[in-house]
Amino acid sequence: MRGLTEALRELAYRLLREGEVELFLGYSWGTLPLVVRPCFATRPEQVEAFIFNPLCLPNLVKYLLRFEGRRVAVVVKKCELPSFRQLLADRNLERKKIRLVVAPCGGLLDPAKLQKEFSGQPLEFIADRGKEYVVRVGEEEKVLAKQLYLYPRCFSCPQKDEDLEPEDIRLEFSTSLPSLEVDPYAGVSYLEERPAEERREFWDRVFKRCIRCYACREVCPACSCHECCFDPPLPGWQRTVDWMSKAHWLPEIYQYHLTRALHVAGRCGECGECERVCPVKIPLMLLVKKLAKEIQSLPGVEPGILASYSPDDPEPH
Amino acid sequence: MSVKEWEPKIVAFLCHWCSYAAADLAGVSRFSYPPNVRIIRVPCSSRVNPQFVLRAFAEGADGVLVAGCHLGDCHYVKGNYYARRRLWVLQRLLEFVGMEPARFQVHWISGAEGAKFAETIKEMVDKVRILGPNRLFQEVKDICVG
Amino acid sequence: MPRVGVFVCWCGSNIGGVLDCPALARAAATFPGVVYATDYQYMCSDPGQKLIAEAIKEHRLDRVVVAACSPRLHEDTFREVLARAGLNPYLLEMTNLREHCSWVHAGEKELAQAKALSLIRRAVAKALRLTPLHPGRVKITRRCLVIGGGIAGIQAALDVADAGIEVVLVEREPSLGGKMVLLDKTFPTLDCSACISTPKMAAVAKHPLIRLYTYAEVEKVEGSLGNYRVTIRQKARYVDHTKCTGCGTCWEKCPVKVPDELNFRLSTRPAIYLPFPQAVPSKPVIDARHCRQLTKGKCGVCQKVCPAGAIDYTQQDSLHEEEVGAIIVATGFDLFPWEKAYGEYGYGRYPDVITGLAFERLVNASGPTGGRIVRPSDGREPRTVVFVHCVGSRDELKGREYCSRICCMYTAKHAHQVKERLPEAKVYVFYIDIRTFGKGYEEFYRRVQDEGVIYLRGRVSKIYQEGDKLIVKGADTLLGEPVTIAADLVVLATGVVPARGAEELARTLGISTDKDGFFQEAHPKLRPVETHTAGIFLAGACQGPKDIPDTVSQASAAAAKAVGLLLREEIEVSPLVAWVNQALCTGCLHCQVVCPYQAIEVVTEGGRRRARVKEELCQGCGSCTVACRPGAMELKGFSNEQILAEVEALCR
Amino acid sequence: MKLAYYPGCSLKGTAREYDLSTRLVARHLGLELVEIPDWNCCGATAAHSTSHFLAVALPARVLALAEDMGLDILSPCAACYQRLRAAQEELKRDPELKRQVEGALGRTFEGRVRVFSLLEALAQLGEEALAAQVVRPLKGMQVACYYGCLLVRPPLTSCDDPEQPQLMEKILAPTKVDTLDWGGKNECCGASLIFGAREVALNLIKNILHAAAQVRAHALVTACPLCHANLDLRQKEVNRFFGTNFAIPVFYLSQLLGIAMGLNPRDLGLGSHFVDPQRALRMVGS
Amino acid sequence: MDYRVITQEKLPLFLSALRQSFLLAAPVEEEGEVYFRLLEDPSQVYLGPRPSRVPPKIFFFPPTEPLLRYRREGEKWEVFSAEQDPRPLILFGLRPCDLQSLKALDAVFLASPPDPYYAARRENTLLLGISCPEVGPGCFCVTYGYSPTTSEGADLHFTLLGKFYLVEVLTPRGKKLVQDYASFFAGETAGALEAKQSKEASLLAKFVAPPQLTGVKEKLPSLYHDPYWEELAWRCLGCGICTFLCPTCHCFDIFDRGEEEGERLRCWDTCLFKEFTLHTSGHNPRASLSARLRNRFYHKLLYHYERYGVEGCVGCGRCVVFCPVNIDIREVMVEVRRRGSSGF
Repeated sequence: MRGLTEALRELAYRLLREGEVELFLGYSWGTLPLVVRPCFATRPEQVEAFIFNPLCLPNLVKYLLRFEGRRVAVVVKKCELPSFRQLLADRNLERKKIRLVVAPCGGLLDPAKLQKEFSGQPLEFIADRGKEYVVRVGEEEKVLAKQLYLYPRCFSCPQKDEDLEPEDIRLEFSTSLPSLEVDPYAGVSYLEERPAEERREFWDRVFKRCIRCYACREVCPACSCHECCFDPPLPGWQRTVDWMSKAHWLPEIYQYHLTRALHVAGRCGECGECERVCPVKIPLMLLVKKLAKEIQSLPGVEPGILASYSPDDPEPH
Repeated sequence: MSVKEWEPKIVAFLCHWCSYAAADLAGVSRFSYPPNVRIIRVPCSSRVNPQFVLRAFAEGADGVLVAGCHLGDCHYVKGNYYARRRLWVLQRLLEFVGMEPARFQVHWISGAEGAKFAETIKEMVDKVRILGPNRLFQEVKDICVG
Repeated sequence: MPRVGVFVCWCGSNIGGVLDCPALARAAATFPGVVYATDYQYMCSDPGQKLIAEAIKEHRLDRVVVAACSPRLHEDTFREVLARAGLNPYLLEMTNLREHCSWVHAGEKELAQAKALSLIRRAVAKALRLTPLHPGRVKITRRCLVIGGGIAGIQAALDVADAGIEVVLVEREPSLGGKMVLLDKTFPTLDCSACISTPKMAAVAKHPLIRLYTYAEVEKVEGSLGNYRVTIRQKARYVDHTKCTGCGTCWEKCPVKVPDELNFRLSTRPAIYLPFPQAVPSKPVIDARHCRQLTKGKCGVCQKVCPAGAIDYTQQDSLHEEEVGAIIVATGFDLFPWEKAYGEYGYGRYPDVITGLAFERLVNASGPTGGRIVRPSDGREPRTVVFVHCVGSRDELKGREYCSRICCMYTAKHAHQVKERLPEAKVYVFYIDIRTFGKGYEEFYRRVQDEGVIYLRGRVSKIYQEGDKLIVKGADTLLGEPVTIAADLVVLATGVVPARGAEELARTLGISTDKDGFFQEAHPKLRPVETHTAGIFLAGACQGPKDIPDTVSQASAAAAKAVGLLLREEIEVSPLVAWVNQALCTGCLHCQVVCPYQAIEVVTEGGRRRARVKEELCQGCGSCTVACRPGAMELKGFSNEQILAEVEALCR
Repeated sequence: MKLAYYPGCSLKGTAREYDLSTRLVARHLGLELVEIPDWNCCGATAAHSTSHFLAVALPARVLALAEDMGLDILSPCAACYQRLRAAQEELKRDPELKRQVEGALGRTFEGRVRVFSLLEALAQLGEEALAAQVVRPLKGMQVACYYGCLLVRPPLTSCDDPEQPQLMEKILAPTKVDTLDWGGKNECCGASLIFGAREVALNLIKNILHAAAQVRAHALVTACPLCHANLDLRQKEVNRFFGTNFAIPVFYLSQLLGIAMGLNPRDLGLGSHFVDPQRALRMVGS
Repeated sequence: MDYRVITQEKLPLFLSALRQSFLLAAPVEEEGEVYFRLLEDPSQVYLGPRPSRVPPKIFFFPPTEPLLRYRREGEKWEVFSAEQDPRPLILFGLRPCDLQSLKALDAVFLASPPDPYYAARRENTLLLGISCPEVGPGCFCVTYGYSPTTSEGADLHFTLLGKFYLVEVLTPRGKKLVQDYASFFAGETAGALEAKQSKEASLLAKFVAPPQLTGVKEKLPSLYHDPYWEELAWRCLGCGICTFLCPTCHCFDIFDRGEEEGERLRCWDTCLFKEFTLHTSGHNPRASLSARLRNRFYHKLLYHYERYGVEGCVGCGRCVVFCPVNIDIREVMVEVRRRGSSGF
């Protein structure tokens, strides 16, 4: 890991110093234990903050929108490439100004699982050793089997980094993801098989928690509209009809989350950021995966389910 | 509102060229059907944004019907094909969150099918009446949100 | 706040017998924005209309709700009332109390009354959000482009030009004529094909309003309905047609001999050539691929012998721009490439297995054999001729699924021609079904059968050469027996496919093709000669297989459509079209993907890509509004705000 | 190249010469054949016409065995080839059937093994490799390549163009024989109709012999034991029945290739033909 | 001040008894996280180290508050006041920071003229505080001069000391409650006060370098145009987590739902959403995210104090812990102290 971090810093230093990019977008340690945060460097001397390790959870690609038109290098993991491509297509970004730095990732470490296992003890990440993580718990170094602490997203790791441009950079680091046979739709199937009444109760319960902070939308690379249809274009008293009222009641919350699921359906890169950022732990990926599962049966969904059809589509009832 | 007074409220989005004409024909032919349905005219079933359907439910509709031309007969060539896919996906989603399938229906009704229109409404009203008010989108306002 | 007037119609007892109209009007008067509400016996009658017009003035109404019958019936009527009263006609909203309420809920008056009120509330809610709309106007360039100089293109060009409108006709080959001019006779009348088509070709050439480009192709089309800018590539002919007199010295003296494609390589032609004697223009072109001067740099015979000095080996392709208001596409068809698909018929290895069109050349007096029916392999007259139907048609495995429509009849004609020229010859026809749908067609088929042509219902499974015979194996499904015929000549009724390059042209024009590659008509029944792109029309076999009468009818129909459009100074386009809220547009262009009318264009400002609606092309379906996630795409008259307001009003 | 060799029952019985010549030619061409241990019936004929399940399960076992060997299969017999390929396709298309078959076999398998006919295997070696082994060109010999049905039909399991197969012609090109263009290539040989409907079968055999005679074929070449049996064994019977006098020897493809490669005719099993091949071979000095 | 003790076993029984006469809300675990919920079963009360994700301000300042209902009859408008649940509410399990946050909210909503909706809810609610068992990673209450055991603001306050809770009776209402349910409590508190003090001391020892408040208010004005805010906003998602989860944030938007008949609603709003300060003209004085983010910190650290004389931040750490991109107000305070200059 150390070598990787160094290579990353050297790269960032070189790119910034030689003016190949104006901004290098990566990760640095946060202020809380096990927390890594996005980090931005515009000057070579800032690169010392950069790190890369299995705690680098955030998907940085959406930040590219903030720097549209500028030459930016961004650290990505393979699992984030689908969301990058979608963003590129949706917003017609200039690809040649974007330098992807593909970080070698052998699976992310889920801090929640770690905290649950060793609650109350100081935790520190030490290393990624192929099949294991090394973590300091209290005073003691522990070797942990990866598959037990893997971040949910990693169970469906694409492990591919195709369609890169020649200018993109692949960082090297020897690590490996344990091979895992996981049904990506297990959660969806489970819920599908419950009676409708139980499904309703489930969603009532989790949606009731929603505070409409829109973090799921703000972080989502597939939510790339200039103006969201839920953001009213006029001050409150001037409006008479909206897509949705501002009330924090269940009907609105259903409407918001179902609409968002429809809007990202077929376009979602399944980076899972919506679920990560949700402060009240709404299982948003269930909705996304449900639609992904349904869409799989549809022939040809380019460029999204709202703008495509096939004569062989199933009939609604 | 007590259960006795409750009458199903059904919003129907009908395409101008076929299904709205079918509703007209049902009228001309005096095919009666329950007065629980309220019609909104749209040029094509492809004009029906799934968000309109969600909005109708959130505003208190107990059922939503979308009807358009038969596949292949769309006045705008392939609009109903788009509608079919969009609304099929919406149905899957609504069922997933626990809505009864009968509350949101999609039918292809041509301008010559006045009887089919009346029949469709009758059946839908009957089914929704049995289901009762739409609870999914009309949960009581709870003090403990968040 | 808008000032809404609500007018409740009794429609005699149709509405008034079930609903309490005065009560509805009274209730409607309390709705927000409503400043006046009244009821009347017959709103659509003259006094009714007058009532509305006067109320508009008296109460300074700026939105009108008419609660009466179906807008499909009277929307136009009441829009005119608004216009007469000085109001924008699109500030009208109707609600349907008759068809959707009183007529269907007569048995439940109380509920019907409640529903009626709710329907009026909906209309008022929408009316409050109506905006004045103005039909767009587009000035028309009064010229027409016709692409393709076969019989469809010729007919269309002549019809349009005869209506006094200038025509630009572009033909890819060196001469007009297309496929029809290659034919010998036409079914079922058996008149000489050349005799009826060449005069039309000549008429095109000398028509003062037709500008003819032969040996040229449409390269680029810009603009839209009423105003297209077309770029035409004139391929180099190496002969200056302004000097050439068509004397023929050059092609007589040219030392090169190449197989003549027009005659299916049954004969040869020189490198500088006239495709056929009646060609229009009757001036030659040089085939650059075979000309010795152009390929090897030495020869120059034609230049030396040309009395007019018209030969110019340095000529280059040139580009020409033409402005037109409408386009008629008439690019015709090609034959199904059976040589690539049918191994059982020898993949084209047997010289005496030929296509129907090659047979036309064989039997044609101006063809390579002077009209003698002989075997291409040895020049002998065949004694047994087998015709095979549906080669490449009605064959989803090896060919196309569709019926090519012309083969049954031209095969019957060929069979007749064999019998006529070679009365002793045995003629067999293998068929699946005989389709003789046209005028005089069935009679012709009967006649051919009576002439002794043997029709066998079944397919041919194999053809192979044995000695100088072609062994044709098939089945007679009516007898349930295998059949083997030792034939001298086999003619395949090869199916029809879109002309080569049709897909590319479709892209150039921005029109769509069907699954088989034929150009897609706007509606299979009601708009068979229009495309989804306004101002572009279809004629002939480019839209689907057709015989000559159908082709000519469609060409005239397309011409009539084009003339109808072009005779107007300008056209009014419906204002109920989509528009893009530029602030919200992300430029994802999903709207462009779903638009069936190519009505969305891209504009780039300050590096940001956005969609824009070409109002003259938009038909107002609204599919794009849903494809647009940020809600930037709106439909005038059915806007998101209006529909959401209707939803809210109905759900209260 | 190394392949799992699946002879099937014919090559162990009536078509022994096909087995001998195939092995011998393969050896000389550097094609290593390893017989599949404990192979079983391919599921043709009896199984094929009585039990659909058995007709798939039997070849599936053979496929599974080869999978264990980690080798692709060479199946010279056309009937075996067709069964193996058909089973492969059916299992690919029908996961439920695959599940049932795996249940019957008591094992799972992936079904990734490829199955080659002798034609494909030889053609894959390439013209140069074949030419390198030809020491006795058969110039002047006119042969009609006869494919029959099982190698080329239905299109889904075909090893060549069903209507105009060319693989044998390509394989024989280095031997300099004159391969004829003729119409009988993929006609029906009558197959097992010979037992139930003798006259029909004899007529079909006659048609093929007739077509070959028409183009003055000195010999027929085949790659199917059943075709060979009908054309060779029944030729005398045809002559008796129809009063004809055909004497067209029928070679297995491997035999003719072997001769051109200078291999001992006895080792190639040339002694067991009913129509004497010697005349045809003498004509070209072999 | 009056003191009581209650044993760990009796606490659920006490809560059960309260449920007979009150609505009772307390933190419970739902899918592994802690939220305030109306209590069905007092054994579900969560007494562990984690604070509730959503602060208890929802009970006084709900995300959506119907203010009134209206209906038009002809030319006349009829207006009905919105109804609140009249049953008295007891909130159990408020942390010292939650209690402190009510000071900030009271300053806003109870200043003259008081907001009747908030006032009614406050009036109708009894506050039962509880000392924190642990110091969380985002906590910095000490910065604001109180501790994880501070009982200020509660009616009753509970501190777990071994097997029993020390109960501080802080108000007359608290006193009445203790008297009404006297059977659950014991009066013997010997050594309990000292035990609480030592507990407080041990908890205070666990704070590692909490941010200092000195100079922050003074230096902030000088940093208004500092590029720091721009760079901080690069990372900010612009979501509403920090504000909606903040126990002192109180911004709202009022709008009417329905034309002829409907209700007037007051809903949570957040300064981080771009339409927050959108003017009718279309002008937005805080059009950029950095301006909005800066406003949030100025409000928390300066404006609220300037206006009400009460701190706008209580150091609960929710915004620190739940920010998806780790924007940490403690770090901001440090940075302000480092960069800024006071007085100019």
